[in-house]
Amino acid sequence: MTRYILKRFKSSVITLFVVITITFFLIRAIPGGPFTDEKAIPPEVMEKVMERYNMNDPLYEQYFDYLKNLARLDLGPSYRYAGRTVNEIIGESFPISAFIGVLAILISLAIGIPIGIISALRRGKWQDNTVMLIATIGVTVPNFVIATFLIYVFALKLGIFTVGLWEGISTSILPAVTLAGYPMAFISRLVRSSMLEVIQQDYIRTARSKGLVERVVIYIHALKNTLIPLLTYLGPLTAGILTGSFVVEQIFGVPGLGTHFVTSIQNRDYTMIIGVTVFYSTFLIIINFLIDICYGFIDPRIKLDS
Amino acid sequence: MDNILEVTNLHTSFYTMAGEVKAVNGLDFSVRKGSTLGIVGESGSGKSVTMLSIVKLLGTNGKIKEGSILFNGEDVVDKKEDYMQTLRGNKIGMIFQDPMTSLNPVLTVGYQICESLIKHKNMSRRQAEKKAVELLSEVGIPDPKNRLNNYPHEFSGGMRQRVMIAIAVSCNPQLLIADEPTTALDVTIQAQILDLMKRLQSELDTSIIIITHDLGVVADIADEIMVMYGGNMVEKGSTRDIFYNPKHPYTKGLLRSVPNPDKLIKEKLIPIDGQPPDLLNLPKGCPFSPRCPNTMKICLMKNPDLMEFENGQKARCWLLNKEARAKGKVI
Amino acid sequence: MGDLVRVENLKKYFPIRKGILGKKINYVKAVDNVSFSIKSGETLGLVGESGCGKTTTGRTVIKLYEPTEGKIYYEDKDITNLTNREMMSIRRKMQMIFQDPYASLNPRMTVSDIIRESMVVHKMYNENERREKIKELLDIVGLNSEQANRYPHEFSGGQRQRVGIARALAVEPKFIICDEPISALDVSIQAQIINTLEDLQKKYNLTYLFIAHDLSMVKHISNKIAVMYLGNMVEVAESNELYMNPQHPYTKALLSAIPIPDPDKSKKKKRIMLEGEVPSPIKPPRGCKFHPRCKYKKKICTEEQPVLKDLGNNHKIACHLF
Amino acid sequence: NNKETNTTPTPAPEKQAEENNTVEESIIVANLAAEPRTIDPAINNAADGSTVIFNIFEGLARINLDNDKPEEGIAEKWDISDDGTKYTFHLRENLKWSDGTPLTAEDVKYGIMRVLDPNTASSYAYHAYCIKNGKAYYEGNASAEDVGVNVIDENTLEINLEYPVPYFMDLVAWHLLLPLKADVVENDPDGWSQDPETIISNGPFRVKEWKHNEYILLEKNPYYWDKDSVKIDQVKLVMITDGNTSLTAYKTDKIDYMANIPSIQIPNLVESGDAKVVDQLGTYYYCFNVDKKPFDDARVRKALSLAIDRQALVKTITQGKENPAIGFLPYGLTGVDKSKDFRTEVDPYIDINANIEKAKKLLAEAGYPDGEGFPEVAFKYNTSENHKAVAEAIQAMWKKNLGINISLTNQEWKVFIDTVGQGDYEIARYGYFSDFNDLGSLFDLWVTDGPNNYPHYACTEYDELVFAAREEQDSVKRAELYHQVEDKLMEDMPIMPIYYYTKTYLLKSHVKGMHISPLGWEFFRNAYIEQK
Amino acid sequence: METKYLELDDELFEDVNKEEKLKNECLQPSLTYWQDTWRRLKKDKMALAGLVIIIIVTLLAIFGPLISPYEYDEQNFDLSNQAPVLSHPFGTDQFGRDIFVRVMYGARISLSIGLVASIINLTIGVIYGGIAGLKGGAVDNIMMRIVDILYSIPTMIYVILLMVIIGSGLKSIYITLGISYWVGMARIVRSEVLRIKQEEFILAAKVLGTSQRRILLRHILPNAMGPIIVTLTLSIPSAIFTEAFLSFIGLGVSAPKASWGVLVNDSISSLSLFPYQLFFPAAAICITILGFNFLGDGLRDALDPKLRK
Ligand SMILES: Nc1ncnc2c1ncn2[C@@H]1O[C@H](COP(=O)(O)OP(=O)(O)OP(=O)(O)O)[C@@H](O)[C@H]1O
Ligand SMILES: Nc1ncnc2c1ncn2[C@@H]1O[C@H](COP(=O)(O)OP(=O)(O)OP(=O)(O)O)[C@@H](O)[C@H]1O
Ligand SMILES: [Mg+2]
Ligand SMILES: [Mg+2]
Repeated sequence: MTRYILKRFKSSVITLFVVITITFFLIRAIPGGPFTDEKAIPPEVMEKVMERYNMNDPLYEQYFDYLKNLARLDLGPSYRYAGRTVNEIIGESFPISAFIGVLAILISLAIGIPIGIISALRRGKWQDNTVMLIATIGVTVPNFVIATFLIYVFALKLGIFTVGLWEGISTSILPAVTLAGYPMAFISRLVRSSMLEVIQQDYIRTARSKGLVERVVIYIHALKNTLIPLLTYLGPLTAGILTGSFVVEQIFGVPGLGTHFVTSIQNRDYTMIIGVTVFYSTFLIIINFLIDICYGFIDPRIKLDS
Repeated sequence: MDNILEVTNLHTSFYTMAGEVKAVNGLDFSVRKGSTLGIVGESGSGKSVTMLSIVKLLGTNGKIKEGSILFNGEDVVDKKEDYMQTLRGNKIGMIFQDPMTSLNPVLTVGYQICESLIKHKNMSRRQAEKKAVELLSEVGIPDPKNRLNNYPHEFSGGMRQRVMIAIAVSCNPQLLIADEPTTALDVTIQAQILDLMKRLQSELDTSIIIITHDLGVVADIADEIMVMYGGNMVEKGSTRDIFYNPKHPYTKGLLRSVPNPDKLIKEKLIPIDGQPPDLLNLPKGCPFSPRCPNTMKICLMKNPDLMEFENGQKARCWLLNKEARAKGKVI
Repeated sequence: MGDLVRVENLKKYFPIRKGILGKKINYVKAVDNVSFSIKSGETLGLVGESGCGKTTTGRTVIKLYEPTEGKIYYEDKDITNLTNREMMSIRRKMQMIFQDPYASLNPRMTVSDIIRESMVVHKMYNENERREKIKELLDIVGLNSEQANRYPHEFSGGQRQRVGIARALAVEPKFIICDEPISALDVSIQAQIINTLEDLQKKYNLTYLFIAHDLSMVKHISNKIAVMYLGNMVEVAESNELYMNPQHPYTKALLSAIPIPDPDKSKKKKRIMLEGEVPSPIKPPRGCKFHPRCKYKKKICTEEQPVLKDLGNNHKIACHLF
Repeated sequence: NNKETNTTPTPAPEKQAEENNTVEESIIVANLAAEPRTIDPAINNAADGSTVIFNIFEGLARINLDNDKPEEGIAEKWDISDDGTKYTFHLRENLKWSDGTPLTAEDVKYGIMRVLDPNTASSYAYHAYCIKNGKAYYEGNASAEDVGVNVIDENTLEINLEYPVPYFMDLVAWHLLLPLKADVVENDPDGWSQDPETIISNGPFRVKEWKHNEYILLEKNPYYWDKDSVKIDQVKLVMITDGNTSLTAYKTDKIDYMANIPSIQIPNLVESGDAKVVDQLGTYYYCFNVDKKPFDDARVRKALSLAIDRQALVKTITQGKENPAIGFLPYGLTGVDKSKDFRTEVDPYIDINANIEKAKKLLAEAGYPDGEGFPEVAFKYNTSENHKAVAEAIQAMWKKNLGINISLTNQEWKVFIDTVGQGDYEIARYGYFSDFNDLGSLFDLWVTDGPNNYPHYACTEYDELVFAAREEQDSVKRAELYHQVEDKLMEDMPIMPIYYYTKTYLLKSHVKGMHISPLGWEFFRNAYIEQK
Repeated sequence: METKYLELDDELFEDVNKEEKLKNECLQPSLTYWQDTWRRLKKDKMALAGLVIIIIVTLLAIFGPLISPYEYDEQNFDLSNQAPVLSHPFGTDQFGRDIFVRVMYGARISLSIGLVASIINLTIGVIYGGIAGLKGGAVDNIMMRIVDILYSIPTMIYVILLMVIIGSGLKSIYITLGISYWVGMARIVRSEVLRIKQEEFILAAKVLGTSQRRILLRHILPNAMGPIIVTLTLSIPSAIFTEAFLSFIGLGVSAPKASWGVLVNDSISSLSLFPYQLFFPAAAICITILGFNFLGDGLRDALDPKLRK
């Protein structure tokens, strides 16, 4: 097991390294810097400001400095928020995004799986058609439309939820529901097709031939097998959702990490850009690794090593 | 009542995109208590569907259209699903063709054996596990106690099929239906499995329906043989009658087309021409007529009725008709 | 008459890889030291239980797998280490018929496309000639040439296997490896295919390596039969000789286990029941690989692997009992 | 003074209940819309940061909330030398930091010197160049001692200037030259302004809590010299970026104040009286790149300007109750006549409706009769719904009125600044807010080679007029000079003013005394909640 | 029992010849693959509905703006924000422009984006995934790591870079889509190829000495059509919205032209005041996507040889 982890770690580090390098040089290539703004400042002032952030050094030096700091897990100071470090910002905002994300994933699984199963079992019937129609629309409608709609109904008209101010659990429900929309639709489609496949398997017939009631057949014999293809999809999904969504966080006023993925670029907050990118990649790698371990739990045929 | 199972005029169809698949058309047969019936026939002749009809596991698109199936004298055709669940796995045990896919890959073998015991025999988990260990050792799996916690993929094909048998006989069923239980197995393993089934039958006095397309297997194990073609029985009789005195041209062709390894000099095989029928578009008249060496005009018009002979053998062929015999036709 | 195909000490080990980096953790010794030769125009039958390495042998001979060790000769030419390009001319001479008629035909190509593909790959004939040739081939294997534009799914298993045969014949091979060509077919159809194969052999002087686990069919079609067990060859002999006079305990058990379609004989027959299962080829037993299931095993059997010995009469056997 | 009754609607019942329970601390929740980059006065360069700074710090002078002019801050009076280059400030007695420690002239000096210290890298350092040797010190050519900021005694500070600066008191009241507590700042020069513990300030409020991207909670500063006029106990500045969300929060009584109203909602809200509009000292204009044909010809620039119906534009498109531009400088600055607005005391330079005939004539004179031969030029704007809408409307007007086609290109903000700054454009939108409540700030833009002179306008006459006005101490003469400056600018029209910015905001009616300055800052110093 | 047949005509018991026998064997009429696909597709009502939707939308996109009495950029401030009426069935926007003609015009852009995204998916995605899956081993490993890397680098960065290098317009949108849009497809195709290359018919092709390229293009990919089509139909909506996002950043077609995504984006803030401004373009997207999905699902089933018979 440790050897397996080590191997994976090695390839992950290489991947990360390439991501960092490309991102580092790409962001320097785009016009505008962290300190250009509406009111232009005289060149000699700009010079001093750049000096303060070592941005007058040759690019490769900055690059190696960055790598050196990174090796100490120091993502550097934010160029945008004077006096704050990228580690700090991620440390503060990620838990919030992750909380909403976990909620969203739970919602999408809790709804997506059952309706996927139902529509598979009622294949071709109205239940199936309705669910699939909604699922298809769910994949189509972008989340800012869903968000706006939810806010209008639940915050403005019914006044059930607060939006804008972050107040923990109660304010995380609407964003979580919004985030859950697409994966829910996707999961239900996936579960449906997977379930359709599984219930044709011989072992399902075997289970039925034992006189088991249908519920047991579906939930004990079929479900676990159905979830296996879902796992593959859950990796990138979890990473994406847990690290937050710009649109959703903006709309709901969530102080999460997702916002930084976009604003850091808009602000040319170089360290922050690489910081969130590295964080995301690492997170993705870890999640995928965890998913692989989960495979082992769900599917005994898969062993990480023997 | 010495028939455990009596099937009369069974019609089973599947409704598919392409149309109605008439998988079984007017089948009549019965199984005597404690005996073994072998069903042979080629792929698509409706063997499996017949068996699935008996336990009513036809899936969503399959339907018993007509006929009755008396199990222990009770007609199961109109019975509700709840009732069927008390039969399945309990009074009727089943073994399927492919041991590789018939066990759930994500559940332990022990769990899968215990399940029906818990359900039908009201055993506790512990009792069921004890019984499962007994069953496994009975079907010849070494170290059964530890094996309970293994997953199917940790077993070889032959062992899995033994597990399937253990599951099927766990509740001492009155009828054991084995759908091609050895087709996927090697000959040496096949011999072991057939041996096991014979032994269990003598111990438990179950009736067995064994489905296969291997004539060798039925010759070994069956008391009676039913030959199916195109969704219907074409011939039925005792094993010896079928092998030594076949009445139907299909049965005859089948027997002729397997090589006899005892012959030292190589003889050409005599195959049955043509292809098995398409159940979506069954030929008119006798389904075998397109491949039959002695097709007559009437064969293309009308499916013959079943003829019964003195020895209890039954067959469905126009050649057996008096008129044909009068014309000197022989099979 | 010389040997058309000769295989010497062939070994094929499959590495077992795990993890995304594909670390080799072990080997499956699928074929472990197998030698045989086939004369032109003859048929060698290869039998053995599932997983004993029959398919792997066949595929290695035709170089679908790179052999781990050993030599393969075609018409006395060593083809073991030929590159893919150099193999092209040999590939025309060696063809293969597959076990599963459903899986071995591309479902998205018509029958004529499938057959034409062979000729296109080998740049044989022009388009018109190809069309003619396809008709001819379909005729030879007993298919209606009007069916040329159909797709595999429109055919029954037997018909598909004929298409497979036609595909193999299209490049005019001399040697055909038949990997269980009839196992997936109905009993009533098996004889058709066997007859077709026999007819073709006579007509074109074809040489077959016929792989099957159905011993009676193998005996019917083969001149010589080789019995494999767990990657090893345990017995080779003329087919009648092997059938009438099996020597190796495994062969004996195998023969006795064949179900006979004759109730009387079947009841009379004495079965030699083998205990246990075929061991895993990843961790094969030391010594004679059959010894854990062998009733006659001696001490030496657990220690030393027997080699193939000639008992005379072209009957070879690998067993310490002899 | 807060005993007015009956005029406000009853507060929500639950609020009432809360109030009855405890001695409720009064709080105003205002939407700041964005997390400030920093609240370090030397580093800050954005309006959101300034708002916070203005409410927690106070300079020698502070901004008078009635007329937005500088008034006495921590200095109770000051003397100005006759030549206008020497300011002597007399600080109040017993000034305290928000942690209770005494505040002296040294602290004020420290704050000013920190701006000029090159190591601080203050991007607004150049605003303090007017201080004697300020620039030299910043560029390393003079020592700290040379800088003209001298502590005379604990309560007296003298500032010497390089040249007279008529708006120097505005600068002193601004958010840059503020006293700082040296020990906390030196202790953690970067981080001190992040932690409520170390944000020691001297203004009406102090920072109690800062949850990044959520809110900054200010509480009344008990050590503020003028604490008696501060009525509110707490101000919570929340950061709701999205206008619609903010509006929902406002409508559901979660916030009391917001200014980022989605423009489409403004007309209705203004009509219903919910939203208020204040003029801002900023102009929305289009730059012509005078280096490029055909905009090197003033007639073309003027023709384009004339062809726009600014009135219709603000009414149907921008919808923020903006005033259509009639000259470059917006309303709100004192003119020659102290009682008059600089903007209204001269005739409009621009018609608020299109003057198509004149436009066509000018265009024809420039060689493009009916737009014939006019090249297809590109118009650049930075991505925003509003800029896009204005551009689309103007594009259509030019096409219809002059027969010329322009194509629209939008760019990401920083790319936009970069490309426009490099002169890589033909027409581009821009907007600028005056830095101080002073006439000069906007006209300074167009001096030759000015950093924001994107049109590359270079006119010596204009430059001379601006320089003269800059140093003119007499406010009347100065205003007159600026009229001449504007005359010249409007004659050449390197930029085409379109409208003057406004700020529309929503404020709960029970919140009184809050001040929104024409420069965009919110002051809570005098705010209070009207009790029932 | 036998007596029953006594009255049967003697003649009926004559032998019949082979042809007659075979005639009795009901053979299905032979259809070519595509004929068969089409026949099955026609039976699938949902798929047909999808096809009809797509055709109608396409026709409207092509001819709609030509027939309409309004131009997509024709402003009339007097008619600003009009609710739907007969002359303006979808209402008007802030500028008094007819939303109906704008939606039809937007269809041109959005459909072309969908088309290009599909082409990119079909070429780059399929080929990349195909090669990775076919080659396997180290090649596969490296190719998939590259995909991971592409996936990790924030899109917006290279979008901005592209905007600077090639400027805005459809062309740069296509390029952006080309850079990363095929990643999902590549993953799907790779896993399909890994599966299909185990099939026996691939071995059969190898036995013939068929080149890798030919194996991929002729033998493997046609068999992966089902998942490819499904991925394709699912990728179209995200392409349409990606375009809106890119337009927002400044890559897209320049105003006053507007794609569906942009129309939706622009009208989201006016949802509470003029909901129709959002509704119609959003509905256009939904309906079209549903059309693609229905057709895609239908095609997948129709193309699946397992379901044939
Ligand atoms: N679920 C189903 N839907 C549609 N058709 C079905 C279904 N199950 C079976 N059939 C059809 O019914 C016919 C009889 O099938 P059955 O499985 O009984 O054949 P079999 O004799 O068991 O053949 P094999 O030897 O291949 O198992 C076949 O043509 C088959 O295609
Ligand atoms: N590509 C491969 N990679 C790893 N192991 C393989 C591979 N192909 C075959 N094996 C293993 O090699 C052994 C021999 O397999 P092979 O397919 O040759 O047996 P076989 O005799 O043809 O069996 P069957 O009768 O089941 O077809 C088996 O244990 C199999 O699991
Ligand atoms: Mg069957
Ligand atoms: Mg094999």
